[in-house]
Amino acid sequence: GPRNLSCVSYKHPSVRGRLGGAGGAVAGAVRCPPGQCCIGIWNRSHALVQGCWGGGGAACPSPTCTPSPAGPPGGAVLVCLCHGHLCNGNTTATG
Amino acid sequence: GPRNLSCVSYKHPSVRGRLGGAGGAVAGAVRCPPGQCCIGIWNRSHALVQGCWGGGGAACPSPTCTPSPAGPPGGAVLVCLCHGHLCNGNTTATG
Amino acid sequence: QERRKVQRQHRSARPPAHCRLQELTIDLRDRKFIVMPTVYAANNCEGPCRLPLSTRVPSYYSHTVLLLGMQERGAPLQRPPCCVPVRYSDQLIISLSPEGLEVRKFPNMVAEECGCR
Amino acid sequence: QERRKVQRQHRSARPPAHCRLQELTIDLRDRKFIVMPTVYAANNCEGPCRLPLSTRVPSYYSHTVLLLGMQERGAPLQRPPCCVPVRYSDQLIISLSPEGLEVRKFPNMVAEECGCR
Repeated sequence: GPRNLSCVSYKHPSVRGRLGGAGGAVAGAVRCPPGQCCIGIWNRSHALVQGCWGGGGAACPSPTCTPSPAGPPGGAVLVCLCHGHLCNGNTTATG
Repeated sequence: GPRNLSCVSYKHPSVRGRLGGAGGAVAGAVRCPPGQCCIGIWNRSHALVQGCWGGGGAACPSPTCTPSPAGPPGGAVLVCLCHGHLCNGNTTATG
Repeated sequence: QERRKVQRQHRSARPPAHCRLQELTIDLRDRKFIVMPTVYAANNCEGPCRLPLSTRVPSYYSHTVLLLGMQERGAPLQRPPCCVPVRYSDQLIISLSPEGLEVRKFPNMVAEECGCR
Repeated sequence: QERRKVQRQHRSARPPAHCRLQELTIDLRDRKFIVMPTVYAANNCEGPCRLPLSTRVPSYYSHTVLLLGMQERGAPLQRPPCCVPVRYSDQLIISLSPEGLEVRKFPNMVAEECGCR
């Protein structure tokens, strides 16, 4: 897996809890522990959480962020995992 | 089992370690935690250890000390368990 | 309500409905260097681990719940969850060696609480 | 020397010679409220517990050694010693409820070390 990747770090005020290494509710970047991926989660209109994800068998084969639906049906949540520098900041699938 | 029995407490200088609640290498008496018995261990010529013993299923049906051989064959060690007041101080089987 | 004390049932009685502490005596008389105890109450954990654990077995972990979930959905597990001791207590052992008599406390000799792992 | 890392053998390969950590992936896609992870490396402890443990399984207790001794001498045990996780690690779970998205660390989700209990 990628080593010490940098990812966009963000948390929407509506989200409870936090990703490991992610900062507060301000946009920024974070350097991940070895082996982790970048993750981005969006709803229809805006980003919910961005940061580092994984370790222990998590895989992110794509260098770029291609969000796909996840979670409960009708929840309208899109998730991407990727391993490019700050790759979880840009996505063509959401506004 | 008996509750808060008092037993003779003694440890010969040759003995390593200690029984729970037993004092140092001086003769005396000790009050045992609930459910424990008195124990006495002797070799041919003298007492080795006296104090409280047991809990967790240990049984001492006899009120008096009747030592019987224990441990390795040829070790010449005699042990008694009993539930009478200071019962592990007196035995007719050893000098 | 589950009783958490040792179940004093006979070995021939039917096994417990859920994972729990059962009485078991271990005989140490074949270990000739041991003076005392000759037998001791080591106890053991016995009984099945089945969902839901929350109402049956006080000590359980998420890992176990997920394994049991896999099993319920028909996925075969190489090692299904097992009822094991999760807390032990010590036992004093009096032994005789050529160096003399020794009284020593051995850790993890007596099962005190059970869980599914 | 025993390797203490996860054994990355295929599930169809022969079982391990002694109790040890094996790779196991748990699928969480049927738990609809979970956004991430969809699958995670939970791992499992697999393999037999046999004497001598000292040269085979790093984590073992006196209680287990005495149970195995009983078994070797032909005394039947209601619950023979079992290979189980003795150390776990956490897993982050991202879930979606009517209250919104939540990132939460769940303890004891990943088996990290095995022992005979």
